[in-house]
Amino acid sequence: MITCGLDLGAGTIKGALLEDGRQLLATAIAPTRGNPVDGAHRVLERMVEEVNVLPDEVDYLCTTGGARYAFPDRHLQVSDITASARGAVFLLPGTRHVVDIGSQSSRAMSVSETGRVVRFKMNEKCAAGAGRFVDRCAKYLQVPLEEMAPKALAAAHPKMISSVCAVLAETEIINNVADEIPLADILMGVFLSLAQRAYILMRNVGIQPEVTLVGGLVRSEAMVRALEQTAKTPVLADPRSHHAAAIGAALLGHARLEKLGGRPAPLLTTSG
Amino acid sequence: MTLVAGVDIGSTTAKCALIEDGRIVGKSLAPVGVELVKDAERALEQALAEAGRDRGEVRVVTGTGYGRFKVTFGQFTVTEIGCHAKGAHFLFPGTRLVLDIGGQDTKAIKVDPNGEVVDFAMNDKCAAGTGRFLDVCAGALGYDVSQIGALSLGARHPVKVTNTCTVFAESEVTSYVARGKDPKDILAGLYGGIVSRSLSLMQRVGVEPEVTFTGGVSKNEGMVRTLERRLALRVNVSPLSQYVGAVGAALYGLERPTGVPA
Amino acid sequence: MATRVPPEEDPGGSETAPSLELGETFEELTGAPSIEALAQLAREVICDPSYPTVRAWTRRGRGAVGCFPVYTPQELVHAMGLLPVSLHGGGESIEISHADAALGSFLCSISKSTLELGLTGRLAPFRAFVFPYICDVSRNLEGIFSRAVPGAATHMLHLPQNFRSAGTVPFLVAEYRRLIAKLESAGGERYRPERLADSIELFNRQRTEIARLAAVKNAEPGKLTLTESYLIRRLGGLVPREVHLRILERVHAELAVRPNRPKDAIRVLLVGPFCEQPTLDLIELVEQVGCYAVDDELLQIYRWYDRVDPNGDPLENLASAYARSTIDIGVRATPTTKGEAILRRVEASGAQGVIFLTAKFCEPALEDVVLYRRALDRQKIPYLHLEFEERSAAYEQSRLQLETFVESILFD
Amino acid sequence: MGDTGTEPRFLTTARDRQREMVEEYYAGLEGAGGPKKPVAYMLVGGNLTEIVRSFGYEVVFPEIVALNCAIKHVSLPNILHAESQGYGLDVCGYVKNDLGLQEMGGQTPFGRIPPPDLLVCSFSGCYVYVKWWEALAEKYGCPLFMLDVPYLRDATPQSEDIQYIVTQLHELIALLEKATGRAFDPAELRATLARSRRAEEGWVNYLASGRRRPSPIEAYFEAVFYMFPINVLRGTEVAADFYATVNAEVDERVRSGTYPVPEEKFRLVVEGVPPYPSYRTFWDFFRKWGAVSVAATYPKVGGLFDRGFLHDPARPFDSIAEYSLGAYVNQSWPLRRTLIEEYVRDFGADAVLIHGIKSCRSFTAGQGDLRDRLIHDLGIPTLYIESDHEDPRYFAPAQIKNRMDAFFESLDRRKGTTPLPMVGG
Ligand SMILES: Nc1ncnc2c1ncn2[C@@H]1O[C@H](COP(=O)(O)OP(=O)(O)O)[C@@H](O)[C@H]1O
Ligand SMILES: Nc1ncnc2c1ncn2[C@@H]1O[C@H](COP(=O)(O)OP(=O)(O)O)[C@@H](O)[C@H]1O
Ligand code: SF4
Ligand code: SF4
Ligand code: SF4
Repeated sequence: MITCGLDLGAGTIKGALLEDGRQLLATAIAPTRGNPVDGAHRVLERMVEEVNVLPDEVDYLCTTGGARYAFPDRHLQVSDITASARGAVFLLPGTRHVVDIGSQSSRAMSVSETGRVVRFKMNEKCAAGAGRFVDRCAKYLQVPLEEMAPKALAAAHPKMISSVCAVLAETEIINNVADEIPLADILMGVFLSLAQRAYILMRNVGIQPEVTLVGGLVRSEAMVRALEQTAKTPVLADPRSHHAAAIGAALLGHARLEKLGGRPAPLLTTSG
Repeated sequence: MTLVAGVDIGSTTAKCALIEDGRIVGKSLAPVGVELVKDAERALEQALAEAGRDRGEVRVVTGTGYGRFKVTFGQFTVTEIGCHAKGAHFLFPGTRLVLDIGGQDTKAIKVDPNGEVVDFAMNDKCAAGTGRFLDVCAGALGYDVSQIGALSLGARHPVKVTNTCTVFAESEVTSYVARGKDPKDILAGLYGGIVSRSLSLMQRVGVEPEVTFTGGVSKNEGMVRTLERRLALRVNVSPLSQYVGAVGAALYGLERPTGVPA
Repeated sequence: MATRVPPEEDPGGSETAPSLELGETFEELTGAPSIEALAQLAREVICDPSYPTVRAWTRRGRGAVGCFPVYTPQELVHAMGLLPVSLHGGGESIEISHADAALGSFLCSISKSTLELGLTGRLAPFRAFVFPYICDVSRNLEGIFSRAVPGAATHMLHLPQNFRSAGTVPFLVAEYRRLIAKLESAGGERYRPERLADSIELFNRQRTEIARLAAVKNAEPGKLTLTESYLIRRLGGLVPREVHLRILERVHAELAVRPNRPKDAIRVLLVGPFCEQPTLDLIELVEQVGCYAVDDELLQIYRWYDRVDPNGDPLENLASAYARSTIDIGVRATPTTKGEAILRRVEASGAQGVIFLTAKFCEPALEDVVLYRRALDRQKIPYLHLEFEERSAAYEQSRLQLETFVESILFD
Repeated sequence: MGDTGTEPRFLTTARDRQREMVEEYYAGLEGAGGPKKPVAYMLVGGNLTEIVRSFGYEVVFPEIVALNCAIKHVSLPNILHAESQGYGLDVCGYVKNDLGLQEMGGQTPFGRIPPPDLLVCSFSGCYVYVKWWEALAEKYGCPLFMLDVPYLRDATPQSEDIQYIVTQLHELIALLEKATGRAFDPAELRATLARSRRAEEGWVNYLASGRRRPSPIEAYFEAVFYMFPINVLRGTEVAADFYATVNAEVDERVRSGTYPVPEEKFRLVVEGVPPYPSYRTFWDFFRKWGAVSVAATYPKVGGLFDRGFLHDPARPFDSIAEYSLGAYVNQSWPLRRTLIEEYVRDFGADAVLIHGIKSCRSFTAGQGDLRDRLIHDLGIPTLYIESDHEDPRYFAPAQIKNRMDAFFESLDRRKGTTPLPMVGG
């Protein structure tokens, strides 16, 4: 049985194909830009091409992410909190606490050994402390995203940023540059400031080992280190955990399919 | 004949105005960069160049704006609140309420008939409802902020932009675009939201005509119309509205005995 | 006071809905052909910030009194020939642009939008306002109202928090007498004990009927949606009680024959919205994502005591009913402990989990949640805490959290 | 942040004495608790320290511990701990500081705060009190006495209100007698109240000197330090003597011409709880402009003694009731408004400064309306600044300074006095 999970996020669309709920066949990612549904179709196409199956050999499709209802040809949709918890435990089975930082969201959740969400806390009204902040900082400082982490890790005296407003932090960063604070210190400050925000959420749900970071920020080793430093606990990250929610959705899809005796329910073609 | 200069180092732009005999004789505007002290210098130099005057002729330089302490060559600093009041009064003597929307904040200032500040209110540190908010949303629509002013004027079914957070609003705008909404209607929705937030600040100091709208955002025609509609009042907007702070600062310099040590 | 800019009903710019007109006998409501039709009408009434029911009542010169939640003795208002009306803020339809300035930013929406209604002249149909001391906000609001709505009488009713003292009931009787004096000066008829006794009987009946509604919702949650039950209850604070009783009787008659269509949903207890009410969208969302609200704190006003003794001195009965009330909501000092209280309620309602639905900035509710959470954690009872406000943009976020909560119970 | 270079001037002997008293107080709490030296927790507003102390209790005021923590910059860890327990951002900082501290064992820089044997909730002015004490009762399982104080809506208290409180006071005494096995001694209470009265009169005299021009006292920043004895040690000889020391020094100041700011330019009435975590910074913003507070409402949270709510040994219970009723935040908004207006008039103030507390609705809800009244109805320049009394994260120095500068700038111009200073940043 092949199940697909599609995570229609605000920044990127992620997809995962799973065989029998056990083996990860493929993952793919594309920027959201505009219409998430188009992006999701592209991600799906890429994955089926990669593993050489026909689109209708995908037995079950489950969406997640902010635009989960927008994708019409789905069997099921689940919340991205539920999904990324499942995905995290699938990738790193010892996980009991998941930190998920995406482009506009940051969440912390405590999870059971099966990946069930026990408790969670998320940012609601303000995107301060989410990935968007990193993107903007990268832009002001003219450092490509991929190069931020290696540079940041060289910091000797990281400079924290007081306003993690994704938009207003610019001024503070400009000031720091003007004050001739080394780039590495500013960069690490960005991640540490983000970690501090995340830490508040983490404490609120209660931190228990092992802690796993998922979402776009796993791509940055500096973020992992910053979280470890702030939360004073080891933080796991798997290179695939950017796709945790997509993987989780595929897993939940598989579980559902099994419950239905292998025969999927009709596609939900409604959106919204 | 005294030549005075006001330098306004804002969050987004550096402005300078030169005043002589009650006339604005030179001005400059440039984005602020990393080195504010240099930006301030440059603002003054450019204004001088425009006016064809010499640095030595300037009697008093007054700094204002959030980076006013970086106008290190100036003699005074005055807060942008005082300067917007003074500048607005200079341009429109009947001004009783100034609404200034700049790159990072919004202020409502009540002024007396002499242009003195009676009361003011400003927002907290959040990009919601500021110029930056419009910059970001304009970007999401695929425009530059200088293009979106006239664009909204024909809106017929304004959408409701529910998010106030700039980041969330940006995706909301993107999703409206994806759903094929008319940019006119999206903009009208954005303006409506900003104006009602500004209105709450204005109520705080009391709305009384004449109202003068200053700061970079006042260059946006759509914002001006929306504000006028909500206030049911004509609103003063000068072509020099982005310079009002700098003009006010220069005027403050005039009121001082010359040669006051910095 | 500073000049005020007139309100704009819909900042989006679309045309504003015309105000609803109702007849003086409210037969539109009592004669609604079905629960669905009634709910639809109730929705219109509630979403209309011009208080259509109050306008209908005052059309012939009768007076109405705005009562802030939750412990205003509306019986007393009723007994003086005035229409007691529950004030629940402005809902989603009004824009806050004046109240912020008077109140400050860190306050619940009900206080802001109620004041906004006052500041923009939309509370003109009321002769008086009663603010019970349920929290610092409602208490302060009275003093602000007295300046904001200078034409009407305002009264701050001190509610005792010491339930053990010999002085409590006599004091509360004296408090009620102060309120009576205020209402008399605001055009209420002279206080007569026998009229109060009648009003108490009437309100007792209303409470009984509402308790029956709650019992249906608990036993057969598929029979009546949370939104329907809420809308019906909410009407009770807006129309004359006699009218509401008639409405409730019809509802019960229909419920007796209405089929129960159970769905795969989890049973939850809704805690926290005892004062400010969530938006209709949010209330709807709770059940839409797969919950049955088998007990809730929405509009507690009807259940702040089971029954008031109609015999004997009615003022004293009213006061002692307050003093011995046992519902543990956030604005009444708890006789036992918060932890025990929540566990008892979970058990009584047969809920599988608890949803804390608290108004943003409502400190009494927020502080309770911590103590409640601890007790639930000990018993491993799942819960979710959601904060809400009027005119909120966080609908999608609320949905996400509610779905996650349901999924965490349903998927294993 | 630039400073003017002038240190705030304190009454030195009095200030030293005040420090000693605080140290002695915390030292006295060491090892307290249990039947030998039982501990009662109480709230500042309308407190019953005289009665409770007379039964041998050590009294802890968590509000005062909280403000001490904030001023010493150690409140944030406590607050964060409370937040990790689920207390939201909007919950009163005092509550979070206290509950966080309690959870972490009660250690403060001034000593360990012992757990309570008895909780006395003087519900005078703030509903958060009720919630706070509920949480403590749940944690410690000790008895909670709720002293319900009706909200003061008329300038003179009503007899029913007094009667209700007096009934409760007798009930409290019965509880204390039972808990301690001691008998209540009315004569001793009268003697204690006489000492309270002496301290209160001294305090009132101190506050009244703000009427002088220039003012020899700082009625907000300085007075806050001298609140400690009037709220915590009332009824002791020490407290009564303290105000004699303070007033002698005030007289000395007048004689020698030493004032809190060297050149008094602006006289302010201040309303609201101070931003304790940034107390000095905040004060600096004022001093830089030659602004001095001549009257303030906050130092009256314990009791509005300057408005006649004094303890009277001849009418012990009635006067305790009146005192509790009259605590500042227990007064209705119309009364609070009047009080501030009268302060402005009686103390010859130029302006009003309102400091709003983001996490305190009791004080803050309505301050905007007050501002509106002062500015628009009465033409009194008024500045509204918002931060927090406990949470340093809410204090945005640059923004606050900007507002202050703009305000004083305009005041200065309207007064037409001296040229604009180069305000350093
Ligand atoms: N190499 C990288 N270094 C640092 N951050 C990165 C990197 N790649 C992606 N990100 C961050 O990840 C975010 C996107 O996260 P993602 O989980 O895909 O978001 P969403 O699910 O909201 O669409 C970006 O905003 C960016 O900040
Ligand atoms: N031509 C224009 N049309 C519309 N808006 C403009 C234009 N130019 C600038 N703005 C707006 O003005 C803002 C900058 O305002 P300004 O008063 O210069 O800010 P500050 O004083 O904070 O630097 C920009 O963020 C932008 O949104
Ligand atoms: S502070 Fe920044 S990120 Fe937060 S709500 Fe405001 S604009 Fe959004
Ligand atoms: S919602 Fe909460 S804070 Fe607001 S008035 Fe009601 S009880 Fe008070
Ligand atoms: S008055 Fe304000 S600061 Fe004091 S306890 Fe109440 S809420 Fe907290």
